[in-house]
Amino acid sequence: MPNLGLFNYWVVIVLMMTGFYTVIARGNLIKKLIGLNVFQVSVFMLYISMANVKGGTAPIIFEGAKIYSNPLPHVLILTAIVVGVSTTSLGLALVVRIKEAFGTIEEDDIRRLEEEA
Amino acid sequence: MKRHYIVRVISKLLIPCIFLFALYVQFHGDYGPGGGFQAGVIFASGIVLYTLVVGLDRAQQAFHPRIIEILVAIGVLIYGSVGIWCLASGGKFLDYNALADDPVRHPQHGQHLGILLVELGVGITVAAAVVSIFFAFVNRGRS
Amino acid sequence: MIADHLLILQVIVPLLAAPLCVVLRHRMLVRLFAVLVGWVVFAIAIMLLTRVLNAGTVDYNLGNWAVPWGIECRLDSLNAFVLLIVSGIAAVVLPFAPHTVKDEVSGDKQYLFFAAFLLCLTGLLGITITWDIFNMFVFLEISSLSACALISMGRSRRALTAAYQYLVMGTIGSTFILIGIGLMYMMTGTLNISDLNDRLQRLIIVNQVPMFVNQTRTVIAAFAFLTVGISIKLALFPLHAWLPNAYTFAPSMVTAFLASTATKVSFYVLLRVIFTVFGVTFAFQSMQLNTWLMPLALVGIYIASTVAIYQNNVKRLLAYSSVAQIGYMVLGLSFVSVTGLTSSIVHLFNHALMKGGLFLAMGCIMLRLGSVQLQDMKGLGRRMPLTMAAFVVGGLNLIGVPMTAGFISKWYLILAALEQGLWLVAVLSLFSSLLAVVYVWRVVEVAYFQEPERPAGGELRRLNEAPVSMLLPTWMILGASLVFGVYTEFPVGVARRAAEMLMGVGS
Amino acid sequence: MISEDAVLLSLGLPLGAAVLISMLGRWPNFRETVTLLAAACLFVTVCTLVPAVMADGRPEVNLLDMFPGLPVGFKVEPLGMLFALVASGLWIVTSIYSIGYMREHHEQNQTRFFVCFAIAIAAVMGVAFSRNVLTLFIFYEALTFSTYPLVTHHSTDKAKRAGRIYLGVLLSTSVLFLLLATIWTWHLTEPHSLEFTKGGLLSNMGSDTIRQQPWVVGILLALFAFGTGKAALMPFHCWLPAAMVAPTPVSALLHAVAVVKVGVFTIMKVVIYVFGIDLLTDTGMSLWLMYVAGATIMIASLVALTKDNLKERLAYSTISQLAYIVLGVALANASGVIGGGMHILMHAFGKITLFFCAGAIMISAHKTRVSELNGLGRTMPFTMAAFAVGALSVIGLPPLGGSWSKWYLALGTAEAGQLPLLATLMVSSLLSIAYLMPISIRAFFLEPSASDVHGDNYHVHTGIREAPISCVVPPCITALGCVVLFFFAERAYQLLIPIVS
Amino acid sequence: MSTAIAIVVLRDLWSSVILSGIFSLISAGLFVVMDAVDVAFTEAAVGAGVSTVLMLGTLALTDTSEKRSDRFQVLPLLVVLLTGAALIYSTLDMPHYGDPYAPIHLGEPANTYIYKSSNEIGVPNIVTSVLASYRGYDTLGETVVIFTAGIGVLLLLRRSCEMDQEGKTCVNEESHS
Repeated sequence: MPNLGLFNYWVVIVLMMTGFYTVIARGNLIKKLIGLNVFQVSVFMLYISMANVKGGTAPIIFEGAKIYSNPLPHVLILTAIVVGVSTTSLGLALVVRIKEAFGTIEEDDIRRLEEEA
Repeated sequence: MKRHYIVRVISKLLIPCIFLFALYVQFHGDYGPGGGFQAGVIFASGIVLYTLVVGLDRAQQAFHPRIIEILVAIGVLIYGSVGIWCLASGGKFLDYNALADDPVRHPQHGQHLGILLVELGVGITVAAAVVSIFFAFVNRGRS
Repeated sequence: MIADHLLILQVIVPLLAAPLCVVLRHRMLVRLFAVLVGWVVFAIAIMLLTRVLNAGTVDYNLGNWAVPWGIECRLDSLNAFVLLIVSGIAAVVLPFAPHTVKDEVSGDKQYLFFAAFLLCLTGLLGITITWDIFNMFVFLEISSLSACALISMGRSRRALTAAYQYLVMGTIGSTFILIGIGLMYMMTGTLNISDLNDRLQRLIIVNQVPMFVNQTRTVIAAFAFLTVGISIKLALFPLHAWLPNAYTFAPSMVTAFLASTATKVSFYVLLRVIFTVFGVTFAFQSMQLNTWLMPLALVGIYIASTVAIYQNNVKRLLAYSSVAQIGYMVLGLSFVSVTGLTSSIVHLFNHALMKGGLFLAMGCIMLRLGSVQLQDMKGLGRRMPLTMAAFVVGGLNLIGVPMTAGFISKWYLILAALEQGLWLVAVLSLFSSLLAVVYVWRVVEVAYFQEPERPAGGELRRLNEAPVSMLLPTWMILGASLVFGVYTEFPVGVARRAAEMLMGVGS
Repeated sequence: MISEDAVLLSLGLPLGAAVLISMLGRWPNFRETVTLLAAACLFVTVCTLVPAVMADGRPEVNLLDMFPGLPVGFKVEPLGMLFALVASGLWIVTSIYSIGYMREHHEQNQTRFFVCFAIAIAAVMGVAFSRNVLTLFIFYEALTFSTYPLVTHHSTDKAKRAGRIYLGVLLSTSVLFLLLATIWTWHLTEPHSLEFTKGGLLSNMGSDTIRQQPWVVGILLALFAFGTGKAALMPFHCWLPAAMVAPTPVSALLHAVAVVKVGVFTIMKVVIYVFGIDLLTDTGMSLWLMYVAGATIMIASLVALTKDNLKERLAYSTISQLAYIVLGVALANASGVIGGGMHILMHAFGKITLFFCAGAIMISAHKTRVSELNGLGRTMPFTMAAFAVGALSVIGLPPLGGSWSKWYLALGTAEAGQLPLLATLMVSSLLSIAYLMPISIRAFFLEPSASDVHGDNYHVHTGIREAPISCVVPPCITALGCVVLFFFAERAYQLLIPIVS
Repeated sequence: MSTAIAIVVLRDLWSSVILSGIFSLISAGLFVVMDAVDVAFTEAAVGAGVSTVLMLGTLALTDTSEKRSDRFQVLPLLVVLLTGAALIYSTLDMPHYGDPYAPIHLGEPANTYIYKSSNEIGVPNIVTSVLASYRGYDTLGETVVIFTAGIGVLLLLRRSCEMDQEGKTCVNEESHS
C-alpha cells in the first residue's frame, strides 16, 4: 500500500475543495470570503506538509538536532498568510461598503438591484 | 464595557503584559519562533483589547489614527531604507553584509543588524496596519 | 554606482514613493510627486531597455545571495519591453489624473489614491522584472490588491461589486498559481525560473521508477494550475467575467492604466511560464497547449466582439473589445512560431497604446459630458472635436487600418497564420476585424452624423473641450500609436528579438 | 532629380491644399481659389512627368520602410502615368463645376467637402504611382475613408445608410480578400517582396508553390479581383448605386472616374505586374474572370435599362463599362490590356460628361428622372448636346474616343478566341444605345410633358434657361475632350505600349 | 476537517465565522505537529485572531444570517470535482509525506539554508534568516502587501466629510448611485 504516504495530501485536497466550493457556489459575500480563507489555509497545509521530514525537528538550530524540516516552505507560507489576511480584510471592507450601498450582501439580490439600476 | 469592572481590571493588568510579550517576540525572533510579523499582530491585538475596554474615543486619543497611518508608512520606509543603506554602503540591495563594520571577517554583524531593523520595520507596519484597519471598521460601525 | 542598481531601483522607487505619499499627505504635493516618480520610472525603463538591447540580459542578485539561495531579478529583451510599456503608460496617465480624480475621489483621500496607484505600478513592475516564481506571486498580489482598491473608487455603486468580483476571482487565480508553484517546487525544490527549467529536465526516482521530472503527473498538474490561474488574471475567454465590470465602473484613469498594463503583464507572465519555465517542447508537444488555446482564442475574439457590438456604454464596449484583443495575442502565441510570437508581442505593445488612448479619451468625455452612454454622445464630434478625433484614431487602430499600429499587429498575425498554412484562422481573424469596424463605427456615426437632441425647451448645454492636461496625454499615446504604425523598426525589432529568444532560435 | 520631386509634389499638393482649405473655411472665395490653384498646379506637375516616362524613365521615391524589406514608396510607370493624368486633369474641371454646384445648392459643410475631396485626390495619386502592393493597399484604404464623409455628406438617414453600405462593402472586401491576397503574395515570393515588377512578380520570383499548384494562382487572382470592391465587379457592385446619394460632383469625379477607376486600375496593375500576363495565359487561370466580367457587363446593362432615376442609370452603366476594362485585363493579351487601359481614359471623359449634365439638369430644371426630360433640349441646349456627345462616346461610336478602346477590346476577345465574349461586347453596345439614347431623344425630339406646361416650370417655353455658367462649361469641355481623344488616341497607345511589350 | 464541512453547511454567519477561527486554530496545531512553529504561531495570531475579529466586526455592520439560496448549481460542483481530481492525480507521483529523499530536501537550496546559514547569517532560527535575509525581498513585498491592504481599507471605509478646495460638499459614500 504505497500510497499511505499520500493520505495526508488527500485530506488537504478535500479541505481545499470544500473551501473552493464555498467560494464559487455560495451566494453570501462573507461566506465566500470564509471559503477563500479555508481554501488558502489548506493550500498552506500542502506546503507545510511537503516541508516535513521524518524525524526532523523545527528548523531552529540547537545542539543535538541533526535533521530539520525544510525551512523554505515555512517562509513562503508566512508570506502567503500575510497576503491571505490582507485579501480578507480588503474583501471585508468591500462587503461593508456593498452592504451600505445595496442594503444586502446576497449575490442574487445585488444582481437584481443592478439589473434594475 | 464601561461597567464590567472585572474585565477592565484584568485587561488593564493584561495589556502591559501583551505589549511586553510582543516586544519579546519582536526581538527574540532570531532565537525562537516569532519575528516582526507575529509581534506586530500581538501588539495590535493589545491595542484592540485596550480599545474594547476604554472605548474608541479614548483609544484614538491614545493612538491617533493619523499617527498610526504614518506609522504604517514608516515601517515600509524603514525596510526600504535599510536596502538603500546597503546600496549606499556599496552592497547590493538588502545585502546586509555591507552593513557590517568588517564585511569580510564578520559579515554576521551586518546580518544581525539588518535583520533586526528589517524585522522592526515589519513589526511596525503590521501592528499599525492592523490597528488602523480595526479602527476603520469600528468607526464605520459607529456613525 | 547607481547604474549597477537600476534594475532594482525600477521597483524600489515607486515602492518607497507610495509610503512617502502617505507621509506627505498634502494634495498638490502628492500629485506632483506622483507625476515625478512616474517619469523617473519611465526614464529608468528606457535606460534599462537600451542596455538590454546593447549588452544582453541584465541580472541582479538581491542581497547578493547567489541563485538559488537568494532571489534574482533578470531582464531580457522581452520583459525589458514590457517594462517600457508599463512605465510609459504610467508616466503618461499620471499627469492625466488630477482632473478626473478630483470628481471621483474626495479631496482628503487623494493621497491614499495616488499611493495605491503607485503600489499597483510597483506590483506590475515587480512581476515583470523578477526571476523568482514565488516572488512573482507576491507582487501579483500587491498589484491585484491595489488595483481592487482603485477600481472600488469608481462613482457608481456597482464599482464596489465589480471590485469584489475582481478580488475574489483574482484571489482564486492567484491561489491556483500558488498551488501550481507548490507542486512544481515539490518536484524540483527550487523557485528560480532558469533553475526550474533546468531541473524540470532531470531524472528522478518516482515510486522506484526513474522518470523525467517534467513527465511526472505532479508537474503536469502544476502546469495546468499555473495556466488556468494566469488565464484568470489575463481574462482569457471564458475566464474574463471580472473584466468588463471592472473596466466599466473603475475611475477613468484607473481603467486606462489597468486596461493597457495589467492584462499585458499577465500575458507576459503566461509567456514566461510557458516558454521559459516549461519550455516549448513540453508545453506544445507533450501538453498540446496550442490545440486548447487556438480555439479558445478564436471563440473569445468572436463572442467578445459580438457582445461589444451590442453595448450602449462605450466604456463597456471597449472593455469587451479588450477581451477580444487578448484573444488576438493568445492566438499569435498559439501558432508557436517566431512570427506568431512577434505578432502577439507587437500587439501587446500596440494594444497598450491604443486602448490606453481610447480610455483616456473616454475619461475626457466622462469629465465633460458626465456620461459615456452612446445616446448621450450625439453630435459630440462637433462639441468636443479634439477628443472625438482622438477616439477616431484609436478606433482606426482597433480596426487595423493601414498606417496605424493596429495594422502592424494584424499584418504579422495573418502572416504567421499563413506560414503555418492555417487558412481558416487567417480568414477568421481578418473577418473578426470587421466586427471591430462595426462597433467602432457605431460610435463614430453617432458622434459625427447625428445632431444632439436639445433638452425640452432648454438650450443645449455647451461643452468646452477637455483641459490640456488631459488632451495632451491622450494625444501623446495615440500619436505614438500612429508613429509606430509607420516606423515599425523599434517595436517589431524588439518583439522579434524577444520572440526568437523565447523560441530558442537565433540570438 | 527633378521628377522625383514631381512625384512627391503630386501627393503633397492636394494634401497641402486640404490643410489650407480647412483653415480658410471662413472665406469661401479664398477657399475655392486654393482648390483651383492646387488642381492646376497638380495637373502641371503630373504633366512634367510625362516626358520622363515616355523616355522609359521610371522615376521612383521611397517614403519609408514599413516592414523590413517592404518600403512604402512610389514608382511611376505608363499605366499609372495615364491614370494620374486623367484624374488630375479632370480634377480641374470638376472643381470648377463643383464650386458652382455647391453654391447653387447652398450645401452645408462645404469646407469639409472640399477638404475630403482634396485628400481623396491625393490618395488617388498615391494609388497611381504606388510601387508595390502594400503602398497601393494603404492608399486604397485612405481613399475609402476619405470619400466616406462625401457620401454621407447630407447626413440624412438615407445618406447614412448609403455610407454604411459604401464603407461596409469596400472595407470588408478589401480587408477580407485584398489584404489576405497581399500578405499571401508576400508569403509566396522568394525572397519576400511585393514590388510591381515588369513581366510579373509571381512569374519571376514566385516560390515553387506557384509552379506546382497553378490553382493557387486562380485563388489569388480571385482574392485580388473581388478584393478590389471599387472595381464594382458583380456581386460586389451594390455600393456604387448607393453612393449616388452624394452631391453630383462627387458622383462625377469619384464615382465615375477616381474611385471606380482606382478599382480597375488596381486589378490591371496586379494582373500585369504581379501575376504577369504570360503566367495567366499559361495557367489559363483568368478564364473565369473573363466570364464574370462578361456577366457583369450584360446584367448591369440590363439593370440600367430599368432605372428611371438618371444618376442610378448612369451608375449601372458605369458598372458595365468597368467590367469592360476588367474583361480586357482578363483576356491577358496585348490588345485586351491596351484596350482596357485606353478605356480608363475614354470612359472617364464620357461618363464624367454625362454626370456633369445630370447635375446641371438637377440644378436648373430640378429633374432627376429620365421620364421627366421631355423637351429639355430646348431649354438647355448646351447641356443636352454635351450629354449626347458623352453618350455616344460611352456607346463607342466614332468619331469619339470611346470607339478606340472598344475596338481594341473587341480585337482582344477575337485574338483570345473568345467569340461568346465578342458577342457580349456587341450586344452590350446595343444595350448601351438602348439606355442612353432615349434620354437625348426625349430631350430633343419630344414635346415637354403636360405637367411641365402648367407646372411651376413655366420657363419651358421661355426660351433658353441653362444652369449657371460654371456648370455648363465643364461638360462642354469634357465633351470636346471626347472628340479630341478620338484623334489623339495614338498618344495614349504610345504611352501604353511598353507595358505589354 | 469536520469544521470545514460545518462551515459550508452552516447558514448562521456568526457560528461559521467562529468556526473558521477554530479551523485556523486547529490548522495551527497541525502546523506545530509538522514542525512549522513559526507558521503555526502566525496562523494562530492571524487566522484565529485578526481575521476573526475583522469578520465579527463586519458581521456587526451587516447581516448575521445567510439567505437560503434554493438554487443548486451543478457547474460549481463540477469545477470543484474537476480541480480536486486534477490535484489527486497530481499526488500520485509525489514523494511521500516526510520522505527524506524528496527533491526539496536533497540538494540546494535547502541544505545551505540548514547547514550554512548559522555561520553565514549567525541566526539560530533558520526561518528567520531565510525570511529576512535570503529572501528578504519577498518579505519586503509582504510588508508592502499589508501596507496596500491598510491603504485600501482606509480608502474604502474612512469617512471623508471635509470640504474640498472645489467647494464640493461632504462626499458621503452612501451617495453612490
